[in-house]
Amino acid sequence: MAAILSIKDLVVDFKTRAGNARVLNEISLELESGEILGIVGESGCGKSMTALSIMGLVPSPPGKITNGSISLDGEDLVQASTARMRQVRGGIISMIFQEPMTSLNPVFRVGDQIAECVLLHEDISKADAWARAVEMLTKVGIPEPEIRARAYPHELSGGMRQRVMIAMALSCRPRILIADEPTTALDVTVQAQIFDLLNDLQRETGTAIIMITHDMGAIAELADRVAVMYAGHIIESGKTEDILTNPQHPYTRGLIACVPHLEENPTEDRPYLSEIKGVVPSLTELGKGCAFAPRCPYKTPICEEERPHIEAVDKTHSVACYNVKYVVAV
Amino acid sequence: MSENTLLEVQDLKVHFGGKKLFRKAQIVHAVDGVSFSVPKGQTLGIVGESGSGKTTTALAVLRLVPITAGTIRIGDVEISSLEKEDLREARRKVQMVFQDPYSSLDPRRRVGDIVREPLDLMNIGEEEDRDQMVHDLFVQVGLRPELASLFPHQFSGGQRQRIGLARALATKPELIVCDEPVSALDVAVQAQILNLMRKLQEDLGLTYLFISHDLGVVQHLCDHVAVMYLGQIVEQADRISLFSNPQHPYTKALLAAVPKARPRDGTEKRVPLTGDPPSPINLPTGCRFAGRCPVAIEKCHSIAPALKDRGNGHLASCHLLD
Amino acid sequence: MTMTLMVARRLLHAFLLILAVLVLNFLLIHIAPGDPADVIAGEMGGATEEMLADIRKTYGLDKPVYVQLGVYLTRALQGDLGQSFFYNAPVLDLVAGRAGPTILLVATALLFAVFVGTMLGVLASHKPKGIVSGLVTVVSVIGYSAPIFWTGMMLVILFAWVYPIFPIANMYDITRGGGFFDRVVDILYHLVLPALTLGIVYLAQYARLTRASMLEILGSDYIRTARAKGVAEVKVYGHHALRNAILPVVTIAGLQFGSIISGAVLVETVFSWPGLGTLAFESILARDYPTILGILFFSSLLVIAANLITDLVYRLVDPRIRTGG
Amino acid sequence: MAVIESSQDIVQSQSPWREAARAFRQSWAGMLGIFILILVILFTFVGPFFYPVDPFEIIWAPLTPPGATERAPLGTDYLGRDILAGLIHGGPATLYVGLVAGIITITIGILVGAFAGFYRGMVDEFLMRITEFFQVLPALLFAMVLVTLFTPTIYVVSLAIGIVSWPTTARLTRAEFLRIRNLEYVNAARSIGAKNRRIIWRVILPNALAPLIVAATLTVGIAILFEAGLSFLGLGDPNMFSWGLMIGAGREYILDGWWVVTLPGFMIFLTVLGFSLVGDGLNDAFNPKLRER
Repeated sequence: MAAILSIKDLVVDFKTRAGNARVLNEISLELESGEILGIVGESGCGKSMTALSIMGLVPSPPGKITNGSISLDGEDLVQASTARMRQVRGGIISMIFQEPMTSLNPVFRVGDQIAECVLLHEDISKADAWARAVEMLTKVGIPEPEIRARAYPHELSGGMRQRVMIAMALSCRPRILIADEPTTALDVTVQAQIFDLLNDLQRETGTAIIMITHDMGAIAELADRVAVMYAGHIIESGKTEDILTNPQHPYTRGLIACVPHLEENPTEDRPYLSEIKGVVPSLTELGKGCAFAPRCPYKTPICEEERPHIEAVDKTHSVACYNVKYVVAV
Repeated sequence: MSENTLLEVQDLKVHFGGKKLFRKAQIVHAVDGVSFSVPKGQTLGIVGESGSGKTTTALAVLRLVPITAGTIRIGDVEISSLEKEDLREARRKVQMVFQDPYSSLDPRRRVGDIVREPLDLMNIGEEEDRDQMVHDLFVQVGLRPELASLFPHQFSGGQRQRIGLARALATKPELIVCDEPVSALDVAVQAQILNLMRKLQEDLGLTYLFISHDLGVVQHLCDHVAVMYLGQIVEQADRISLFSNPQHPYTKALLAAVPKARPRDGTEKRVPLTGDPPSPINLPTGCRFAGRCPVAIEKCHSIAPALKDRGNGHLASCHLLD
Repeated sequence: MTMTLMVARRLLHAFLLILAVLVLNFLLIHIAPGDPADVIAGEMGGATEEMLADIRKTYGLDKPVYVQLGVYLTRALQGDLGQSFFYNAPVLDLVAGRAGPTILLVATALLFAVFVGTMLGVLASHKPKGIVSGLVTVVSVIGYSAPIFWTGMMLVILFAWVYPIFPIANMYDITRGGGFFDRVVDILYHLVLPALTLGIVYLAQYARLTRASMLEILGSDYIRTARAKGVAEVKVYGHHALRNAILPVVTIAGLQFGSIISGAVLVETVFSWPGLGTLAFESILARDYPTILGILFFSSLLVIAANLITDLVYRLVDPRIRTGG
Repeated sequence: MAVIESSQDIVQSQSPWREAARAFRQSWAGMLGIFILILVILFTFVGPFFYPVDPFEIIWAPLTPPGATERAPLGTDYLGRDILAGLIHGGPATLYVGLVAGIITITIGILVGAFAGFYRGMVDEFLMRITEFFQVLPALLFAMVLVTLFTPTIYVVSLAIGIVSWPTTARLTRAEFLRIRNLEYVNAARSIGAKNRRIIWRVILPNALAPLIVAATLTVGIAILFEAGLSFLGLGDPNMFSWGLMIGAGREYILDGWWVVTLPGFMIFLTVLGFSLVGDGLNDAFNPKLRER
């Protein structure tokens, strides 16, 4: 399959009072049509900024794309005009966000908010756009869609609002959907509903999804492939299966091991959780070496001297670490 | 009440709202008849989704919200009937760690003063020893004591939670109520705090009442688990029994809904719960879960099931188990 | 909650407030040093003993205080706000005759301030460090700091000497004839300076408020959503953000209505605008207490009415209130 | 914002108040405001030593324009009194009214707002009804009535302004208390044994103080405007020489001599401007987020 979206050497800088923060540092990613790509990392790792860069919504100032390209079917979105980007946003690439409670405009009816999206991208009458809104609400599993379309956001629960967001995002049949922590703010049973919905819709429409999350569980639920980010770098990427069962980068291993995962048959034996020592470094104070080196239990002198490049360990799996073999051996 | 029970809560009810001028009363049944006990030195986890009343239960144990009915006993003190000065004194035995590391510390106070304040207010130790006590508390929670003169905004989320722990430990409490203490933290930091809490429990023989929505964390940390739904406990058991042999349909659905961090193998098709929990203002008659329950029968909609022992102290409230 | 019930509750509330204002008036008459009858008659009225006796009888001043209060409230609610001995007319007639110009002035100034202020605020929020933004900040600080009558006088000097293009006093030119239409135009012509003086203070404040709330809203999640679905910037500002940014302006405008009336008193005095303000000024010079108290009562009514309207407007623009009850 | 690493770096403590003070010193509005206020204070308090002219004394022909005679550099009023002397001597009374009325406003406002916001329920309901009632009365008219019914001394004027102005502060305080009392550190304070009194004054109030300090600064300015308004209507204290009194007396002669009203008005404007700018600067200093926009 061909990549519909390909990011090459993307660099995003933010000017802050403490100095220049390189929020994204030579990110390269490929998204194939119809797949679900997960991007995982802790807060501040740059995963949301990757999404905003694709959408052309990097807050500027203080942010700026200083290098690299984002090509959508060969068209570089970094160079695209504002008018073209407006067509792309919502029409070809759409996005849903973490906070369904605040992501919908409180003073407009949800049906109008969906219909607006349709009207922006298609030559269609207002009545037809409204009909599409109701149809989309049905599709995302909202009961009594005709009535709910006339509701205001505050009259809906968090799960409902996230469904509305999904309905809006998919209303113009986009080719790519970016979901930025779509379930983090939701209760676990509602979260499961949203996962199932996204899975079903993806299968039905073939929309490629970029799923941004901090939760390896969410990755396991949805993603075909994963990229792990740390301090503005992609430090590992590969098939979900490989990353979960055979993580190579010390950070990825730590990220998986430090979370107490729910087991179906727990035993009396409860070891302490393994920890990643220290804290995420400030982006304004990154040294020239590997960003993870100060916290890495396996670091060698070269780790602090020169940043490792991401390299393939097999056909689908790449890692940015000098000590891959050593880590695997341990 | 058995010898080694530290906290015993019986038929606790917390209802909010009520009379207002020119307005109809709307009563929120946040906690509606909850009973549990926690043995000394152990951890009881309360899990539930938003609106389940788990946080209100936690606050009620410290009498930080007004109690509508029920008794709360800590050791041999019935804290639910105390008022004013007696209540203030009794709070020494039970402390709380809060959810939000950013709003749980007074931003205008130095962290050393924050940790010292309970010593001063509760009159613990001699005045001249208190600086040393603060120093020791900092060491105990893994912070450099020389940071005591800084202000909360100068610390990261994990460090703030450590300060919150130090403040809670200052009065040498027997019980610590933890309200989602790690849910606002990044996963790597979360592990550090969970490990610290376990270590403190081992060293000091603390008893925890641990409120969380994260079943993985609860399974890792707690000895006993109570599952709450709309103000009531629907299932309660020891850790192994609850997770390996859940009884209540809600618990089953909850466990099935948790994403597992391992590759999908296609075999697990969960029965998803539809809809959201109903509001605690207009409660359904009968079983509160009936509206979303995949296996509900007619009876469930009219008669509320009782929380009964289903063997070996594993409690669950469901007609289908009777 | 049904709309009728809500309206009924608001009306009851307003009625209680009206009663409270009347009670306050009653208290003021009695707390003031001297004989209440003298106060009611007005010091400068040169009240005769006969008149005072008459007043004592009408207001039951020889009876216990609660009876007096009862009499006072009953009379007031029937529209009897007393008699002005200075003007030799019922206070109600005096007040009613002067209310129109004041309402015209205040409403014009308020609408002008809200519309132009909001527009400037939106423009300023587009470039938070731009010229408009700086201008809004400077003008609002100046407008906020200058005594309103002084601003008015500066305009008088400007338009009486430097560019004598606008009339600087009165509401219309009595020497001018013409039909109804000419009279309306003449009134509007006379309205320009007073309304500008009164409006400019609030205009600057609303511009600043709009700017601040626009900036906050532009950073919100739902604006990001709007941009993510491809809404053009013009519409992001003018439609998605403005609808929300207007809410605090409506709130503040409602709360400030009392202060606008206060401002109107001064502006009317400067421009000899024949409204309640000039009436208040004249009756204070004459120590005509019944009239002053009548004006205080009536302008409180205006504020209560304005608050009711604000409430309804707010319900229209914010769906969260509408259904939230 | 510096986050402390586990390493041995030494970190300076950053007190929020001191941070705000630093931010204030960097705000041009705040510093300009301070500068203006210092000028005004020097002018009215040190001025008399350099320009000892009695503002009540008639020294020259009435309505002499500025610059026409050396005896009255800024001209004379309708009685022939020296305007410059008036400007110098009119300051203390105006500032006094502003400060006293400001203090009354803030005190009532904070007390009412704090109790309403902290205790909520019936206390809140009751106090807010009263506040609402006072907001319904047009402040200037109410103050006019009070001053007319009683004698217009400087004390009555200050008190009247205070009585009509407090509701805004009360609402602001209440809103802050309602917000802060839900924060977890308030519960934390209670659980470590703090009493209500301590929670109100030592925990919540310090955290509510930033917007209240801004409001207090602006309130002094508003009170001065208020006093000017009353004086303009002839309701100032006739025995205290104030800028407002000059305006009130000169109002009739505005077209005969622009300086009679313009100059004292300008002094009032300058003083209030000083307070407004300081308020602005404080606001910026307390809200670093707004500053970065």
